[in-house]
Order: sequence, then structure tokens, then C-alpha cells
Amino acid sequence: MSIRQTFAGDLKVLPTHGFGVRSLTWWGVIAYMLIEGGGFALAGGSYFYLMSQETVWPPASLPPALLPGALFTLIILLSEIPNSLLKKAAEAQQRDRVLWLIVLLDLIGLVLLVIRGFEFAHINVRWSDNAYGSILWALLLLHTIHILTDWAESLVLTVLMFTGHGQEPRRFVDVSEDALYWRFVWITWLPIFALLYLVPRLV
Amino acid sequence: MRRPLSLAPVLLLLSGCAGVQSMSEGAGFGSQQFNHLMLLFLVVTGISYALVLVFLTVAVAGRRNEGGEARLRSLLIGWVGFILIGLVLLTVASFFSDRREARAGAEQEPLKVTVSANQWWWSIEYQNDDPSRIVHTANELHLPVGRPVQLNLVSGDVIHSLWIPALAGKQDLIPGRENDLRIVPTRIGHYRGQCAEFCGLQHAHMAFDVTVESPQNFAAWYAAQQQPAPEPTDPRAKAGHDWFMSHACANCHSIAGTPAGGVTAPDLTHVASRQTIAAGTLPMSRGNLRGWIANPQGVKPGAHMPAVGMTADELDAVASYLETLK
Amino acid sequence: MTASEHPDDTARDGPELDGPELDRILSETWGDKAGLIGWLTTVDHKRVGKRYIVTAMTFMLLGGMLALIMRLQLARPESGLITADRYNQIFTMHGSTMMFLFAVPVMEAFGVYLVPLMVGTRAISFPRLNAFSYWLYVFGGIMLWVAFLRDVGPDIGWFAYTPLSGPEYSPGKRADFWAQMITFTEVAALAVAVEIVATILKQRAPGMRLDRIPLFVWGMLVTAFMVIFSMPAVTLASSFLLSDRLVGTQFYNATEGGSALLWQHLFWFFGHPEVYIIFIPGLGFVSAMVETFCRRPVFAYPVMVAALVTIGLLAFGLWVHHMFATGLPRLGYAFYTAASMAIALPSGVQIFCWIATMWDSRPRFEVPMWWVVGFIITFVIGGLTGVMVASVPLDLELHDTYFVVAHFHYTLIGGAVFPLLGAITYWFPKITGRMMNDRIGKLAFVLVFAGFHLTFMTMHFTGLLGMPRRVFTYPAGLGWETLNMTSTVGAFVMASGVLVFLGNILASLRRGAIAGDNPWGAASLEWAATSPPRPYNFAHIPAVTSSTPLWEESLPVFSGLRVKQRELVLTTVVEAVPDIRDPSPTPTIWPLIAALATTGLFIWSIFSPWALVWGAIPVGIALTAWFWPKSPPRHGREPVIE
Amino acid sequence: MRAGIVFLFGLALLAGCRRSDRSMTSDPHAEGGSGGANRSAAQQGDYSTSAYQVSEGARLYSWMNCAGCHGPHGGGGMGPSFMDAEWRYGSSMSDVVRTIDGGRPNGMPAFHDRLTGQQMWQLAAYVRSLSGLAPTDILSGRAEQMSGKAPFTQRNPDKPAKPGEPY
Repeated sequence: MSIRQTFAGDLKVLPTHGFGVRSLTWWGVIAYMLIEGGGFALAGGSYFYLMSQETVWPPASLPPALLPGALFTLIILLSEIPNSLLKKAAEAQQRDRVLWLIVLLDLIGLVLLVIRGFEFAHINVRWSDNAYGSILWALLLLHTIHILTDWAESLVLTVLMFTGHGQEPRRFVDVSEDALYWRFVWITWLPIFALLYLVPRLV
Repeated sequence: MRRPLSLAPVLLLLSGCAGVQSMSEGAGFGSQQFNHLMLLFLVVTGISYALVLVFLTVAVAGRRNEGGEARLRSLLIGWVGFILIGLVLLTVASFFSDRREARAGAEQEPLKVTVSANQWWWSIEYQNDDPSRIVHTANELHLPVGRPVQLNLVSGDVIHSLWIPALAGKQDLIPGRENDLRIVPTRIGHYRGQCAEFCGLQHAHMAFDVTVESPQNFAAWYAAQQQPAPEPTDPRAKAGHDWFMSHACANCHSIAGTPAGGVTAPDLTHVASRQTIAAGTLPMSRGNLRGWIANPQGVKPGAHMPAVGMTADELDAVASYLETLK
Repeated sequence: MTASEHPDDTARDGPELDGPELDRILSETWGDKAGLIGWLTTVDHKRVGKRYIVTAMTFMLLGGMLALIMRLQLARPESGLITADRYNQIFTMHGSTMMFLFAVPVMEAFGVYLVPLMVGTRAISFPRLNAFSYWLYVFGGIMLWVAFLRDVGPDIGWFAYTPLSGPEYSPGKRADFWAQMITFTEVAALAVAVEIVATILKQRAPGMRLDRIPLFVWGMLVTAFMVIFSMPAVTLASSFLLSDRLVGTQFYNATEGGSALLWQHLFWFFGHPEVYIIFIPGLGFVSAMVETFCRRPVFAYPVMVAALVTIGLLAFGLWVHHMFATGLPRLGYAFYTAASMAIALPSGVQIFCWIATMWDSRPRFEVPMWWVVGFIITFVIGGLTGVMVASVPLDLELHDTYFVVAHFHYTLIGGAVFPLLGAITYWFPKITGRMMNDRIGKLAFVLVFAGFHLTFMTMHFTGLLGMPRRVFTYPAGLGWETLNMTSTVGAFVMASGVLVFLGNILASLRRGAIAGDNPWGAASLEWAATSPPRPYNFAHIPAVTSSTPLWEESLPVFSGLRVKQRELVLTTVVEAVPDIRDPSPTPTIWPLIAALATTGLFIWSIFSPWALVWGAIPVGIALTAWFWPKSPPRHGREPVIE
Repeated sequence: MRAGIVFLFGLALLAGCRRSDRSMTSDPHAEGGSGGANRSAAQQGDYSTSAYQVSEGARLYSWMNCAGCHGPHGGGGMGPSFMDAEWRYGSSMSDVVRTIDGGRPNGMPAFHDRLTGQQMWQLAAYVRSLSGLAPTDILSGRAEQMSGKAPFTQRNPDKPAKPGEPY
């Protein structure tokens, strides 16, 4: 006893791509931001919990050297300028502006990864020294994984944009969402920077 | 509190809920609080459950609803009101019961005992201002009736949980933390406690005996526990003493008044006076003592007591020496 | 952008292309290759959903067998049937299998299968990610069980408190396999949660406003968000444990600034929402079945949705009631007592609304409704004992005893498995096209119901008599003997009921009565599709004018989607107005290869930290190949995802 | 599906094999004499490659206060260090058991009657694992005690804090 069907409209005229909340992958990126954001928040919570266990913070070691961390933060904040331009260009589907901006961002990503190497070198504590060292390495490693995965994704997208596939509108949606995810990467860096570099000095 | 009231909850009667390790035994202030609060909870939740069953029976087999949505809505509001009142009542009751238990026997000077849990046995130390009067024992707890006891709980390895259901609630022993548990025993008798947090291979065999006795008996027991081990007179026991001191046993166990001074295993100064051995696993008897010493891995596989190779008569000598350590 | 003239792009469904001709073209577009290749490369949410359900039910049977072995060991005091080490592995595997390999996956599997059908779309939102998540989940389950059969199974309990699960007191790789299994199942569950959120928010049938979404779909949405917010906690905790055990970090080492309670906080922040993740879909099943068999929408729909959301939010605020005995400040406990008690309100309201729906209509008591009534009778007891263990003074006695074992079996089996067995009976016709046998179904219910209560009601008293949890044996003379024997007998009665249910499924697969599209006369969209649904679900995208579309006179549909390429319609979040024609990914082998690479990385990282560096390369390659377009650029053509 | 199972089965077989079995029941008959130093090769393997036996050895190392002379993690002190490859009296399992059992000149006490044979073998397995003579996958990541790292003040006297750093 299947129900009688009546035609009530035609979808033929609808567009085949959309930016922002209209795009399905945007919601996927937002959901993963919630997951990873939740993970960072809990890692931050663990940081404060471990801090409450100690009488002196940092216990028995120097806080991480300020220079690499501050340099990293400065550059990643500045990277938002080309990042916003890239997002606008992608949403305006201006292919040549997108091409050089995305290459610029890949280079910035490379520079940031090098600086991150110096941060690891000057963290002044081993992960196995104490819980302070462990949570510091965990926070820095978690964020580095995010930079690496986003950088690798941008590289793949850059190569794709240079091929013929780069003309399809859906690729511009991908670029815009990749820029959005980069914004998430540096936003989550700010509290981690505070936990790693400022809290041990202020408390 | 008279005994029958604590048995009042009908549900518990089915199991004849008395027992040395039963929560509703009511032999301690905590357990009595548990009985009263559990009774209140059973009443409130019982009423709620009855209401649900009645409503379900009517909905399944009774007359259909004529009052339409409006009647359902008013019933829903009534039901929400009932749940709210019930929850508030239970929350407040449990809060006050918790405070009453925390303040129980606050006016008396509590007996201070440090309990250190290790993988699969309890080290118990009766604190005293005069260090020479500190009593070390293991796997047993003697308490004077009516006097609160402050158990200072520390763990030597993993998380354990000290729990004497007949007296009071449990409290975990967590490495790196010092917890404390306050018990006010109210009735003389023998009870049994057991580790309640999974702690490895022999978690099931990590119990201890609790004896609540009159203050006079407790004082007598306490005095006896302070005496060092008597020198064995019987030749067989003497041979056992010599063998004990010259072999692996003295390395881990300690017996006051003898060169044996190991701290990584239970103190055996008055082992024969205890009701059970191997942390509540076997009742104390000649046969059990021999069986345990000969092959501990057979009784508690994975326990840290190794099988010390000894011939039959060495075993008999050591066992008879231990039996003199009343 | 000029519209493409290519015939593949212009062929659209509609009045002129309908019936068997349309079915042939769409089946070819949405179908899979034949045989094993098709089986390994499919991204059809129905095929992946079915195999998810079958795998999860297999793990339930395995977990159930372990439970029977435990009951045999505990039937008599001081029984020497199995050694302590083996028993510890068995109860840990029973808990871990039931919680991580059966309960969460089977609820998400039903979501994967049913949500796209119930919201009226042709595919789940990220179908390739869906296939990847299944492979990762099954490889994780196999890894744990192979380790268990190799005597390297975890022996630390399903919540693995440190320092017992730490490097010093759990030698060897047992705890590592457990912690890595968490990583497998958690990545899989998060992936499915993301798909379910995106499908429900963006792919609802035109007209399915927020107040016309079926209650089961609301349940899956709340569950998905709970998975998204709770699973990172257990990921963090198990990763910290793995690094403690492998490279010597000090997270849980009390002497070096760490804390054993950090593990408990992180784990239970996930642990309690997890049990609600397991039981909220159960509430969704009950709402769907009650609506159909009472032939009436569930009473007070907005109150039901509010109750679901409230349970979802409250679940994050009461995890410390698992830690009442750890010596945290007493005032903090009072807050958690109140929060734990408060969750009884939304549950109580939902119970009322279901019973009111039954009372306000003439319910037909088919087998699924037997399970619903069984659910109400059993779950309410579980909820009430939950109120008892929410109170600190009671919990200090009841915690870690068989009373708590009885409580969580009442809420999990009563609250989730009973509705699940009802849901299997209810949706079996839709999934397989055949009805399950009525009499065998009722027999199975009676056996499971009787066996369950015989087993677990008894455990309340075993707990009150002081029997602690997780003991591989107990001394005689404490009054526990008859109670434990009763529980063992009950366990075997319940197991026989489950076997009868399984037999009913296997028999009905071939000899069950042919079920039409809507054998129960239900109202939700999945019953508008055929039984079993075609690969493309709906010939034309259905539209919705009320919360019970199939009880209206006619079903409005929208035409105009491409038929030669995979395409579905995206609608706006609140009003579900058609917005975009979105291409849907085609079948591919890459999710399987990516899952194999990820499995290699996870298992290798149990033995060496360098796995994260070198193991990540094959995973990166597989993911790039998965994403990379497989055919030359389509200038000016309609987009596709290969 | 089948390919997945076979792949995983092989992988697990490779890793799991005998690392984790827990032969709790000691073999009393091997006691007596020189602490059971003359065990068969098979029995020796049971101890030196079993994570459980090595962890029991670690427990005995702290209980018998070996750390007093040999340092918290065998780092060396009055007694020789176990971290290096230099073994004055031989590094095979039975050599180490013989050392524990009979003691050695200038300071090593004889544990002949103070430890059972099984304990000596467990201790030997742990001591050898400290110097990397045991398969790495049976070692534990860390112990539940202090990690034995020198506090900051003594850690690197030759590297003074850089100017401008607050500490």
C-alpha cells in the first residue's frame, strides 16, 4: 500500500555549489573543529589540573624560551592577512589571485614549521622529566600535528588548483574551507601559547 | 537502633540480609545511616515505580483516555511536580545524612590508625603519641565499640578501596593522595572488610577481619600486641625460629624482638592471634598455615610470596614456630 | 556559468522520466560493482550500515559468551574453573567489547542506515568517510580479540584505572592493545557522528522543518553531538596512557607531578556521556515504535525533544558521581548528587509521554511493542537505582558492588538492548524485505525478559550482602552462594532467549513473510521507499508537509535531479528549503586502503613512537588518492565526485 | 574482509608471541643448590623475555634495596652501573644469577638463602634489561617512582641561565 506521489516542484534550476553554511563540507570542517577544539580544551584542562597538583610551577625547570614562541605567534597572526585575502579570492573564484596566495601560505606554513622546530628545541624540559614536561610536549605536539595536517592538505590543494581541475567551482569551495580551517589552527594556538609561555612566567 | 527496623525494607528480607559483610548489618553509625536513607529512597522510588506501573497497566489494558490532550497535559504537569518534589526530598535527605555521618562522634578523641594497602594485603598501624606504643599488624582491625576511629588511608602501589560494609561506606586508597575514613562502630561482633576497587590479579583475595569489642577487651588486645614475640621454648619451634631467621622469610617479614625486619610483607609478630591468613583468604589453622607456606602460588596465584624451597620437617618446624606467635 | 548541454548532465528525473525506466538508470548510477570488488568499494550507507550492524551484533554474541563464562566461574564459591588472570582478561574483554565494540557502534550503525532514509535523501553526507569508519572499527575489534586469544588481552577493567593500567603494574602490551582499541573505535565513532550531524542538518527533505523531524532522528542528532564533545576526552586519556607506557611521560605518575585522578576525570568525562550515547538512540527507537503502533504522533513532541536535549546537556555535568569514594571535597559531591538526580526528570517525562501516547490511542501489541513495554518496566527500575547511587552516603556503600552491576545492566540492557531488539524486529522488514516470525519473536522476548530479571534483580541483593565487583571468586559462608547460582541460571535463560532471537532472524531471512513497503502502516519517510530500499532510496526526492508524512493523503515529491550522475539536494538548516544540487561521492577502494594504513600506524605505534612519523606517510598517500579526482577536468560540465 | 583478518592475525602473531605469558607457579624442584643457576636454556628464556618476570624483578630491585648501591635505575653508585655494557662477571642470565646467589668480592652480598631461585631469576632478568640485553617491547615505559633525574640546580652546571631569562 505505497502512498500516491504528486510532483510538487523541480530542483533542476538549483546551483551545484555554495560557500559557507550552504556547503556540506563546511559543516564537516566545523564538526572536526568542534572535535579538535574539545580535545584542546580538555588538554588545557589537564594542564591546569596538573598545575594544581604542584606547589611550584614549572617544577624544577626553566619555562620554554620566549623567542621562538613569540616569533611563531607573530608570524601565524600575520598569516591571517594573506589567509583572509585567499578566502575572499576563493569565494570570488579569482583563480590567479588564489594561486599565488595559496603558494604564499604554503611557504608561510613551511617557515612556521621550522620555527616550531626551534620551539621544541628550547622547551627546556624533557617529556619524561615530570608531568609538567609531559603536558607541555603534548600540547605542542597536538598543535604541531594540526599545522602539519593542514599544511599537507594545502599542498595537495595547491597542486590540484594548478591542474585543470582548478577551474571547477567546488575547488574554490575547498580552498575557502581550507582557509577557514587555518583560521581555526591559529585561533587554537593563542590559548596554547599562553599556557606554554605566559602561565609558567606569571604564576 | 533496634535490629528489626534495619531489616524492615521488605525487599531485603528475601535475602535474609544479615551477614558479616552485609551493608544493612547496622553495626556502625555509617551503616545505620545507610539503612535509614535506603529505606527513604526505597519508599519514594517504590511509589514512583508503582505509579508508572499503574499508568502503564491502564494504558495497555484499561479504558481509553477521554479527556483528550488537556487531561494528558495536566497529568504531565502533576507527574513533573511529583518527580521534582521527590528528587528535592531525596537530595536534601542525602545531604543531611552525609553531614550527620561526617559529624558523628566528633566530640570524642578518635583512635588513629594508618592503613596502607599493597597488592593484595593490608598493613595496619595503630598510631600513638609515644612511638614505642605504636602497634604494627596486618589484615585485621580491632576497634573499641562506640569510639570513633580515624583511618588514614595510603596506598603503596595501585588504587585500592577500604570497605567494611557492616560498619560504614568505603574510601579509596590512592597513591600520591592521603584519604581518611571515619567509622563509629556501634555493635560488638566480628565483621569482614574487602578491597572494593579492582587492584590486579588477587583483588578477590584481599579481605581483612574486623573485630569490634568492648574497650576493656580492646585495651587487653592492644597491650598484647605491643609485646615482642616470645622466645620459643619447644625445640621444634626453636629449630623453626632458626630456619626462619636464616632464610628468605626474614628478608620480607618482620617479627618484633627478632632479627627479622623486612617491611615489604605483613608483620608476623602476632600472626597466630589472627582469625585468617593470606589477607582473609584462609581461616587460621595448622593445616592452612602449612598449605599456605608450602605453596602460596597454589592458594593465591600471582601473590608476591614466593615458594621458599623447604623439606617437610623444615616446613613443620617453621609452622610450629609461627604458631607460638600468639 | 552556462548550463552544460552534455546528455549525462541534462538527463533529469521527473514526470517524463519515471517508473521502471528511471529505476534502471538510477540503479545503474547508484549501484556498486558486482562481487567482492563491489563489496569492498561500496559507499552505500545501507550496505555499510548493514555490515556495521552485523559486526556489532557479532561482538555482542562474543561479549555475551564471555559473560556466560564469568557466570559459570561465579556459580559456586572458590570455583577453580578459570584462573584469576584469565578471569580478569575475560571481564575486561566483556566490558570493553560490550561498551566499545557493540553498544556505541550498533546505535550509530542504525543511525547510518536509517537517518538518510528517514530524512528523505539518497545517501549519507560523507559516504566514503562512512566506509572508512567501518573498516577502522572492524580492524580495531579484530585487533583486540586477536590479542585476547593470544593471551595478551587487557586485564585492567573496561575503565582501566591508573596506576594499575600504568607502565609499572601492567607489564607487557596488554593495556596498550586496550588503549589502542579505544583510538580505533573512537575515530570511527567520531567520523559517523560528523556524518549524521551533516546529514540531519543539511540533507533533510524539503519542508522538513525542525518541528517535523522524527523523534528518532532528533535522538541521533543529540547522540552525534554528544559523541563529538565526549570522545576527545577518552582519546586524550588513552593517548596519555599510551605515551606513559611507551615513552615514559609522567601524566599519571603521582611522584612526578602527575595524578591517578587525572585519568578518572578524563575517562569519566567521556564515560558518562558514553552511556547516554548508548541509551538515547534507544529512546529514539521507542518513540518511533510507539508512534507507529499507536497510529498517533507521540504526545507532547516539543517536550520530548526538550527532554532529549536536556539529557544530552546534563550528561556532561555529572561524571564525578563515579568518583564519590576517591576523597574529593564533600561539597563538590553535593553538586554532582543534585546533577545526577536531576537527570531523572527528563527521563521520567519521556516515560510519561510514551505511556500517555499509548493510553490516548488503541495500541496494536506486535512484537516490537512487547519490547517497548519490557523496556519501560526494566529501564525505570534502572533509573530509580540510579537515583539511589547518586546519593553520596548510599553510593559509598553501593559503589563497586554487585548493586551497581545490577544498576548499569538495568539501564544499559533495559534501556538500550531491549529497544534495540524491538527496533531490529521493527525495521527488519525494511532492511530485508521479509517479516520476522511473530510467535518466535514473542518467545524470544519472554525468555530474554525472564532471564534478565532473574539474573540482575538477584544481583541487587548480592551487592547489598557485600559482594564487590570484579572478583574472580568468593569465599563460602557469606550468603552469596544461592544468589550467585540464581544469577548464573538466569544468565543462561537470557542467553537462550538471545539465541532464539538470532534463530528468528536467520530463519526469517529466507522464509519470512514478504513485507511490502510499509507493513506496519508507519508514518516516517523510510517506509515510502521499497523494502529493501533501492540503491538510490527514493526515485524522486520526497517533500514533507507534516511530522507524519505517510499518514497524509499524498506524498509530494521534487523532480529535477540528475540521473546519470550521483546527486542529491541540500536544504537550509532550519526551514529545509531546497538550496543546492550536490554531487555524491562514487564508490572507491581508497577508504579501505586508508583504513589499512591507519591500522598499521596504530598497531605499530604500540611498539615504537616512530610509527607516528613513518606510519603517517602511507596514510597521507591513501588520503590524497582518496580525494584526488579520478577523471580529467570537466570544463563547463556539472560537477561529480570520483 | 578475509584479507584484513589474515593480515591482522599475522601481525599480532609476530608481536604477541611469548612476551606476555605469566607462569606464576615457580618450579620448587629447581630450588636449592646454587639458587637454581643451572636452569635449562628454555627456562632461562622464560625469564629474560617475559614482561611479567621482568616487572617482578623490578619490584624486587626496589624491595631488596639494590638501588642503595646500584642507583635508582641501575645508574650506578657504590656498586657498578647496569646501564653500560661492561660486565665484570659475565652478562648471561646464569652468570648474573650466580653473582646474586654467591655474591662477589668488594661488596656484593650473597643472597643465597635470602632470595628464592625464582626471585633471583626475576631480578637477573630485570638487571639485564636495564642494560638493553632484553627485547625492548617487554620493558615498561617508566616506573611509578621518582624518575631519578637530577633536579635543575645540579643538572648542567656548565650551562648558566642565559641573560634576560627570569630564572
